[in-house]
Amino acid sequence: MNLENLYQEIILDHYRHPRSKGLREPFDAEVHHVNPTCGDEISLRVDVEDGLVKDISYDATGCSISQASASVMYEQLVGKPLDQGWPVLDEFVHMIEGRGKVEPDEDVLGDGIAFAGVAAYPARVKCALLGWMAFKDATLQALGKDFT
Amino acid sequence: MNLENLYQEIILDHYRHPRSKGLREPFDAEVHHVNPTCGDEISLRVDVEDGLVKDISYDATGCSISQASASVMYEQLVGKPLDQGWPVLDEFVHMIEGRGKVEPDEDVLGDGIAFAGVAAYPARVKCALLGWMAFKDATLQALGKDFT
Amino acid sequence: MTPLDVAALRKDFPILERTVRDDRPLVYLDSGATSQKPRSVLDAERDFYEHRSAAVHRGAHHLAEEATDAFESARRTIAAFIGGQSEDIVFTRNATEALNLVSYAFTNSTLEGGPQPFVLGPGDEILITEMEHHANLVPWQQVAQRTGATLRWFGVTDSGRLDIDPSLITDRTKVVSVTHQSNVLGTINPIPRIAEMAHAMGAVMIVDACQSVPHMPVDVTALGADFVAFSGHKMLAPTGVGVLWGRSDLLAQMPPMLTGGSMIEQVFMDHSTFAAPPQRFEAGTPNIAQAVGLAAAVDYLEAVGMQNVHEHEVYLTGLALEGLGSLPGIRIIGPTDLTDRGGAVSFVADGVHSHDLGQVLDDSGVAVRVGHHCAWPLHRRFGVAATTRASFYIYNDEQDVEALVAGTRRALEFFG
Amino acid sequence: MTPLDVAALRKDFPILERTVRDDRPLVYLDSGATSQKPRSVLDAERDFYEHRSAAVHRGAHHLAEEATDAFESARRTIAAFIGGQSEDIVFTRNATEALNLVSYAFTNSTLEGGPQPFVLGPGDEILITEMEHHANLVPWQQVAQRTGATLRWFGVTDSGRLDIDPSLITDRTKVVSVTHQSNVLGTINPIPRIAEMAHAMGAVMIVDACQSVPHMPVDVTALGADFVAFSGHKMLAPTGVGVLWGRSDLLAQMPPMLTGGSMIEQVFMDHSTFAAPPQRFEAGTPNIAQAVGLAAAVDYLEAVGMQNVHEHEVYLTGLALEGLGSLPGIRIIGPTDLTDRGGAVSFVADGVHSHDLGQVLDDSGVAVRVGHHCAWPLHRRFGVAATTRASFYIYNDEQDVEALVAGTRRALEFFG
Ligand SMILES: Cc1ncc(COP(=O)(O)O)c(C=O)c1O
Ligand SMILES: Cc1ncc(COP(=O)(O)O)c(C=O)c1O
Repeated sequence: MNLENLYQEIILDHYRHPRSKGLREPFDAEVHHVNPTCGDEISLRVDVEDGLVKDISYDATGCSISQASASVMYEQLVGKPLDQGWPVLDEFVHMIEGRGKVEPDEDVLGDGIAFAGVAAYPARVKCALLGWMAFKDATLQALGKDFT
Repeated sequence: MNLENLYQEIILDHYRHPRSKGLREPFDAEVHHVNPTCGDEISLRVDVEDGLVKDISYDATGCSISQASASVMYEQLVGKPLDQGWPVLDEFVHMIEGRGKVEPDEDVLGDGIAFAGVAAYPARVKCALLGWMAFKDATLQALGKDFT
Repeated sequence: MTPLDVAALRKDFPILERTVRDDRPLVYLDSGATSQKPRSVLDAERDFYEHRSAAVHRGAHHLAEEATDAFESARRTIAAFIGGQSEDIVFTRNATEALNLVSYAFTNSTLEGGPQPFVLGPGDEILITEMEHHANLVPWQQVAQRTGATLRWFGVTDSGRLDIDPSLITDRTKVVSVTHQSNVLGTINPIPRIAEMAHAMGAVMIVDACQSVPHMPVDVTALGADFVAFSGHKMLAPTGVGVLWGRSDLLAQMPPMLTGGSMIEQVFMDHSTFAAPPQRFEAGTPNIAQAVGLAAAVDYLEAVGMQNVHEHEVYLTGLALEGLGSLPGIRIIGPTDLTDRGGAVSFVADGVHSHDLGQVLDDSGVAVRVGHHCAWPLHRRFGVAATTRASFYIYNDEQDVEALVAGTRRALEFFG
Repeated sequence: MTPLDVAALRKDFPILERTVRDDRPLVYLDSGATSQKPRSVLDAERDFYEHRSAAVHRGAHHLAEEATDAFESARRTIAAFIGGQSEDIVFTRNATEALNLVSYAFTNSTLEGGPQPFVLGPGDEILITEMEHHANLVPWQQVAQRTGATLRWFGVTDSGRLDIDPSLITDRTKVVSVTHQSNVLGTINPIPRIAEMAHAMGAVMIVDACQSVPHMPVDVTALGADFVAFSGHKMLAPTGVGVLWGRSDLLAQMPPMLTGGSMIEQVFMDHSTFAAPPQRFEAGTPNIAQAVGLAAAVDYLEAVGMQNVHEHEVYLTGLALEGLGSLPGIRIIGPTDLTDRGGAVSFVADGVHSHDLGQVLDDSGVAVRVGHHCAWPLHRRFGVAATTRASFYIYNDEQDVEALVAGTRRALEFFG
């Protein structure tokens, strides 16, 4: 494992050019998540209609991994029906928490696969998941359910 | 150091036949002391007049060392002027807390010297001192002073 | 007669090679106070310091990752040992702190008006027993004093069994806290039954498992407990580590006792929010190496087998009750049968104070404990100021019991 | 330039022989979080377990005597190290617990209407600073919330110095609690001066000495403090032990935080009385082996010489400030001069988040800490979410500083 493996070009690109960053209207739910170890923060809104993720808008400060991961998430989930989105999220979490022992499914993850290297660095797991967990929380709220 | 050294005949004798045990009147101050590790207790009264220890009466439950030590104390201190009593007490404490490294003064201690062996057993120090500390406390109270 | 190969186990404990007093072999019968440590536990702690010592959770470097892994894997090992989830394991200094952590949840919640399961007030009752260790008694006196709740207790029968008076558990009862095994009497209490009664009334059930987790198989779910506390040093582990296990939903609501770093979510100058359990209850740099040592102790005990540990101790207890019982003037404080009974044997001798008895035993190389064993009210119940207690563990054998009996005989003769 | 023979000292620390990541030598610059342990400390702990492990204070047998001796002699060693009396030394798990112990004295005394020096109420003020570690901030938020007192604080100047506003210390000020050395900025605060102001108003003066006792000569009397807290693991000692030193007359009046065994005088079912300090504050079986390890660490540090430790760190700090300062886009958070400054160097880099910077350093074998270092409000004060912190100790040398500077340059290039 070396630095280039962790910081793939895709990640650096999303970090430097986060896609569609900024909070937008309309939205059904807004959440604010924090990584207590490093203070990274994200505010995130979702606009869900008839099981479709119409928009995810976010404003975040943090490291390259957390910023890029939110941006990739945006690309992977917006415009998808939720029942296609959840499996992507599950697979992403599974890969990130897999300590490098999980073979990730590129078909499901798309650009998300670029974060495979993070799994080898437990201290960065929360960075990679910050945006995704915020999305999960906000969407469940939008659907009137509890985040667990 | 062996058992016979610790439990000298004098100690066993005082333990089996404590001198003048029982609480008596008149008295100037009464105290109750406890050894929190083993629950040994002593109630002790002093009758002091013009700097003279007229009586020490006590009621105690506890091990041979604590019982015998109270009884020996009674013999060593009753009837003495306080300015002769304090040095005996000081010497006794000095010996008991001396971890076996102090050469005790038999002239000052009298039968108290029998407790020299206790100094080698730190866990018994409080037993040997229980009665003497109660005496000190009660006498200082009788004189209107604080016990420290 | 015993399922253990004690001679083999003894080789793992370096301290058993030493002699005491005038070159007498050490007969260690004070494991109820603290246990000795096998080499594998000492090695695990040292290995941690020599290879992966760093601050946990907060560091992003390689060493910090490995330290965090070691610490969190210790948590998983300990959770599995008692049938719990690792998120429900809180590391404390000792069982005393674990019990205080729960008791402060009641005081602090009452002060702050919530959360509900921890709020007490006048009219509410806290139920304990007369056989509690001070660690499961004094904290509840403090809670009662600070919240206005009333402290009640089950008594103890002459034979040393818990006198369970069901009428003491009512809808006023909000907390029931009972020792699983008495550190003085050896009595094992019927926790599942008491827990059922407590839960039927909506009370929180707390178990002081200080003397059970080290000595027999314990499953927190089977116990029916809401909280379980125990100490590492009594189960082959280092000093300086204890455990509070709690039911997830209660832990989730429970306020912290200690506050500071690593237990927070966000901190501002004038207010803070707190992390989820177990972090919420582990303020500051934890006792990392000690937790690692405790996990090694658990591994060791699991290899021995907890049922074997229990049977071994019951076997030695039988021998001790028999041997001591054959001496004149010895009175056992606690059950004299082996049903629901662990390996603590406390006794008094006619005419010989326990401090003197212990001294003669010590002179024979036998280490026992004398005094009230932090259970003063229980001693008062039996009308004695102090007892002599022998307590057994996996490294004790028949000869140790013989030494105990012989030393006690010597004391009776010496003071007779 | 440094008074220490670092090469010789390094041989005492087994962990420094290991490599990290792809076989890179370990450059450990995270001693501000926790220090590494020399062999003599590990040996002292192990020797305790292998030769004199027993419960302290309560046992009457030979082993218990030796264990008690080891524990109490550790207390004396530590007391002498900071110029205190051994009766005034309380062993805790860590500095966080030590600070909570004092803060609970205020909450509990207020609840119980005494003793006076610890009673707070609306109108009373607690004064801290904006550079406090969460351990010396969150507990005071809790006290304020529970007693109705108001929390106030000194700010921090742009150069990272304490902004002492004398008008904040008034006759309403009942508690002043300040860090001796900032774990982020490296700033050493003028405690004697603040203590004098506090005492002039009758306030209790508490010092968080977590980052000073390990790194420079500290004398509690010269500080003018009433309470001083620090952690063993930051000063070469095991995890799981901290210290609270308190002024005798205050300790004598102070109520306990934790209750249970060994801290009592007498116990009845419905009430108890408590022992004198320090026992009153050490409920349950203490962290005995860890205290013994801490004493060995103190012996080691005294042999090195605390003034030498300080000068060595100032020397390395100078090199680091110079080296990092020579890189483009690096901003030091904290004083850039060496006056009243210890060896913690925190910085931010333009365009590189500290988590990423730390990752590159880690990849180079350099272990630093990234984040808010449990001083979140302080980071907000400087308008940053996180910093990268290098912190030095006796085993660090010039090459370590060079590795830090080279690694930082690599990060700037990587993300540039
Ligand atoms: C200034 C300061 N105070 C308090 C603490 C807390 O110490 P501990 O985590 O050992 O309780 C630390 C270290 O983290 C510190 O640097
Ligand atoms: C039944 C029981 N509860 C609680 C404790 C307290 O344990 P510790 O001193 O490790 O906190 C003990 C041991 O002393 C015990 O035997």
